[in-house]
Amino acid sequence: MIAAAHTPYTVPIGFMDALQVTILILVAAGATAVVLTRRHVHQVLVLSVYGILLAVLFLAFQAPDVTLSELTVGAVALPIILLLTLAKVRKREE
Amino acid sequence: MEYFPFVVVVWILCVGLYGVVTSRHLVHQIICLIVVQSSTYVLLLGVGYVTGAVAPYYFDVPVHTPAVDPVVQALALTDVVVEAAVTALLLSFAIQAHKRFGTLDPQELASLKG
Amino acid sequence: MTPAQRRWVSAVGIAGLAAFYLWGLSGLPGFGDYPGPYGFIVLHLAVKQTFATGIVSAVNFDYRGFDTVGEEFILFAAAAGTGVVLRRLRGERERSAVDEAADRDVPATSDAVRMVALLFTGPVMVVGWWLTSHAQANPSGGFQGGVILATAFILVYLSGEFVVLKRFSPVALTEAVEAAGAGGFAAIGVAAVPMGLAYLTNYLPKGQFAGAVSSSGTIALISFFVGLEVGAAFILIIGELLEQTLLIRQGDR
Amino acid sequence: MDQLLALVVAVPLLAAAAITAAGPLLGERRRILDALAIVVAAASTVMLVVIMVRTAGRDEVYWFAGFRPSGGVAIGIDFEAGPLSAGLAALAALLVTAAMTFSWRYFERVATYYHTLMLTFLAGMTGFCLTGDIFDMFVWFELMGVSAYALTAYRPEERGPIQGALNFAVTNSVGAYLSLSGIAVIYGRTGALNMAQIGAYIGRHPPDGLVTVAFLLIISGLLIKAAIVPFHFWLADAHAVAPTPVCVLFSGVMVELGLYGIARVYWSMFGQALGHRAAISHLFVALGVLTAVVGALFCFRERHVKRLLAFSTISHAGMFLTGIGLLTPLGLAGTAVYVIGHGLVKAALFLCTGIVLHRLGSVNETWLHGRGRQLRVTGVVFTLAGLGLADLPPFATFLGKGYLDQSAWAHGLPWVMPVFIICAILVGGAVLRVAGGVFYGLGDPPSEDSQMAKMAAEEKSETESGKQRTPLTMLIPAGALTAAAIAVGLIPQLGQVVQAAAVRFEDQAGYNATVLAGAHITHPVALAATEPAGITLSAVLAGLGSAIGALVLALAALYWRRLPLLRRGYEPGAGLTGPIQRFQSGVLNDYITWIVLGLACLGGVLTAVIR
Repeated sequence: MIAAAHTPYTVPIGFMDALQVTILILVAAGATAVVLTRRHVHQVLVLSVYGILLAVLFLAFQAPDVTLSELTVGAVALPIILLLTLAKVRKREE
Repeated sequence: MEYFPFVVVVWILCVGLYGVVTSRHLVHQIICLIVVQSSTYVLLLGVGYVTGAVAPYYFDVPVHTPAVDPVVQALALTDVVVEAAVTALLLSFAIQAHKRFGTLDPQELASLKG
Repeated sequence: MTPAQRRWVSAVGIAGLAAFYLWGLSGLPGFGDYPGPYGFIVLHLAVKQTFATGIVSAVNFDYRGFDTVGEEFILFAAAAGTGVVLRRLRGERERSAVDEAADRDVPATSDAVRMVALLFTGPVMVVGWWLTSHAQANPSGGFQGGVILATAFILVYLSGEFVVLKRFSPVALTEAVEAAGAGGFAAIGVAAVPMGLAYLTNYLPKGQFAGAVSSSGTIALISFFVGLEVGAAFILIIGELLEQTLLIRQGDR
Repeated sequence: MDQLLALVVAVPLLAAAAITAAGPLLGERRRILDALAIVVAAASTVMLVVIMVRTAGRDEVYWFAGFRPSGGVAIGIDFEAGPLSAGLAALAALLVTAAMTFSWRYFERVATYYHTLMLTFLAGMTGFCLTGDIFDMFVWFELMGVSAYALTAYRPEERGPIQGALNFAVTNSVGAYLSLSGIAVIYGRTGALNMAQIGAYIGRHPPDGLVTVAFLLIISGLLIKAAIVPFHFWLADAHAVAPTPVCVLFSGVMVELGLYGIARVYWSMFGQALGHRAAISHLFVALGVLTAVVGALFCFRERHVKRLLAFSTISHAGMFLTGIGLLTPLGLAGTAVYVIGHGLVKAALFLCTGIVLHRLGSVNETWLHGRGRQLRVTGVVFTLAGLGLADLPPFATFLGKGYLDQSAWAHGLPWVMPVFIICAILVGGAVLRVAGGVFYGLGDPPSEDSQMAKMAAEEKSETESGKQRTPLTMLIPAGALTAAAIAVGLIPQLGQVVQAAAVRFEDQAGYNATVLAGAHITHPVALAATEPAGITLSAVLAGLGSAIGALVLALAALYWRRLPLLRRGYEPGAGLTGPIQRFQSGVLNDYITWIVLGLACLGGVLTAVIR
């Protein structure tokens, strides 16, 4: 079942491998960057970029559905609620 | 390549945990928790991947084309929703904590509480 | 513990946990060698059984639909929880919108941004709607569609019309929509019970053509309700936060 | 096809949605919705009791959407109900009913959120108990968690609830994500999510690293929920600040659900694969005894009544884990009976504390000393429940504890019994000390501990008005639960029946056949032999001894400063203050550190065991 992957729809395996490894490295670096960024608004932006990286990774993992969710949630909705929280919190810190 | 994605999974988990443990700001801590959870997406999709297979949609490819596992993708979707829900709730806690305590440092929160 | 102690203790713990975890992961079949059987069986059966060509949606809304019921209610409970925690408390007052606009940290939104945001609102809602209604065919579904519908709400905020928006989508109404979404999903499931079928059985006619909008029976219907629930839940959550940020001030205590 | 199993989860969920939607429409007549919520919880209780009784002969399996398994492979989600799982869910539903009745006159009204969240919490607990699918278990675990976090922070105008809810939510979320990682790991090996199917697959081979790691990761979230040392720190913070009726659920059943989850995961997935090694049993027993002792010591030292009860829950969770960890039918049966008895008694204690808080506006034992005299009925119920907590016959607690000790004795762990008697004396003594001091004004008020007083002062009355009398809706649930704890202990032949259920729970092959092949297992075979489950003299004596010991200890603590023989100025348990503040620091980062370190240590031990 798996071996019969010779349809015109599959991507050359070597290319896929290289792509996936590259994105995986970027994702690992992204996660590290998110954790190490201590300035709050910057961190949210880094998180947003991390969300996009994850979305690309999921695309490379042949999961367009999860890609779409990760884009909407991880790269848009979560950063928005985080920014709103930070806005609220910062106002009172002045 | 065989196990590289799983090494990345462990790395993300550990980095996230390290962030949660060392964080001095609740919002930062919550973001690190998001990172911890993101390791589970990569793991889920990683274990369900089939080399050379297509995405599990038969809209424009013939049925029975080898595809990657759709189940882990469904689980990852559920996981994303859980993440959004938990994060929203935690952030609302953080806002209230800031109102009550005037700070978001977990260490100060604990000492101010009494 | 002092931060330094904590750093060392946790470093030891994390290193140990990492080694242990890696030991376990080394027992997996290598990346790309998913062994099955669950996913392969579903791939094999789904199109025949559900007339859905988006197999992930078939899993989410049919084979493992019960998980999704729980998932929707997690979001539902989280929205209710946000409502509990961020409700207006004694000693807090709402600033009038005029007041608020005067001393906002950010400069007032420019007209261009407003126009662009308002212009985008329509298309975004269409995209959200399309995703919500095509779960059975493509990589899409109620969840993604719902979140996108909720972002349309944020665009309206960007256009500076939050106060107007609040008048048009009062919390009670949004909550009712949310409840209708989550409850509707559970109710679709229950509707199978009087027919003598198991909870959440896909009992609607599945159509003639796999992947068509009207195909796949309850999958499309459930996706619609999930879209309602997710969209409303996100609007509630974001609305609560917006209200906190923009309108509520601490009174004198 | 019988639909009851689906309805027990669907009905509370639908009711939660309906209440949210209808709340604003009804305006001032929202009492109707309160009543609806109570009726739904009561109906769930009845349905679950029916399921429990009906499954006494054989387990029932329900396949959602009708996707039955074929050839030993499941493609849908199933519910698997046996007497133990349905019984625990019934306890949860009963406590939800009691808590909602109690809060009829209790809260400042905030829309309909409270009832909505209680009902989703109930649905989460029920689903968690009944599910036969490991990912589904995670989903209900999260629903339970999210509802519980929100309920903890129900009074966001105060500091304690917010901080407690944060610690609760973050520690438990970390645990949940680790559990999910474990689920993904085991899925990567077996390609299955049905617990029976996974168990059948991994049971064929000797355990390797993957199975060990998946086991520890999956139970890590459950260990945190079950407040096992060193994963227990969040519990006291959260229990002390959650609204009292919610504490009833947290202590009475949520912690126990974590333990149930461990038992379920072990007996339907990993047991056979891990080979039921004695070392694993010993590991669980050691963790359990450690937790029991630590909880009991901290409990006795505490002056904040809700925190005191919270630590007593930790102590009991340790005893339950020991019972499960014995891996014998009688150990599990004893734990099941003990969980029921403890849940009822602990719920009654929390409800009485709620009444005290309502009438007197404090939970500080020192301040309350002698001020509760006019609360006569409450005092009697509290004292009775306290005696029940100290395993006085005929409370169900004494029966459960007796079986547990008996099974430990028979399996070469005779020291478990005396240790647990000491724990029961410490815990019961602490609770009775509160009872004697607060309601009867005996002895001297315990010395003020500035730290604890500060914490207790944070805990102000949760109620708005009508503090002159105790409404019957508050008193009756507390009294009824105490009476129920006695009644359960008086059921004849309880031991044999529950042990039969435990045998079926521990029969992994039978579970597999029931779920995957729809077999009807009439004669389940557990790994360990059954033992006679009567009421033995030693159990009665142990129970009496614990209760009398607890009474004596309570009196000694109250009259400590009047005892001529002892050095004045020495406060019992004062030496514990340092460690408590050191470990129970309230700093989230510390808690996560302990969790990570604890898991790494457990991982090391398991590695050594498996290799």
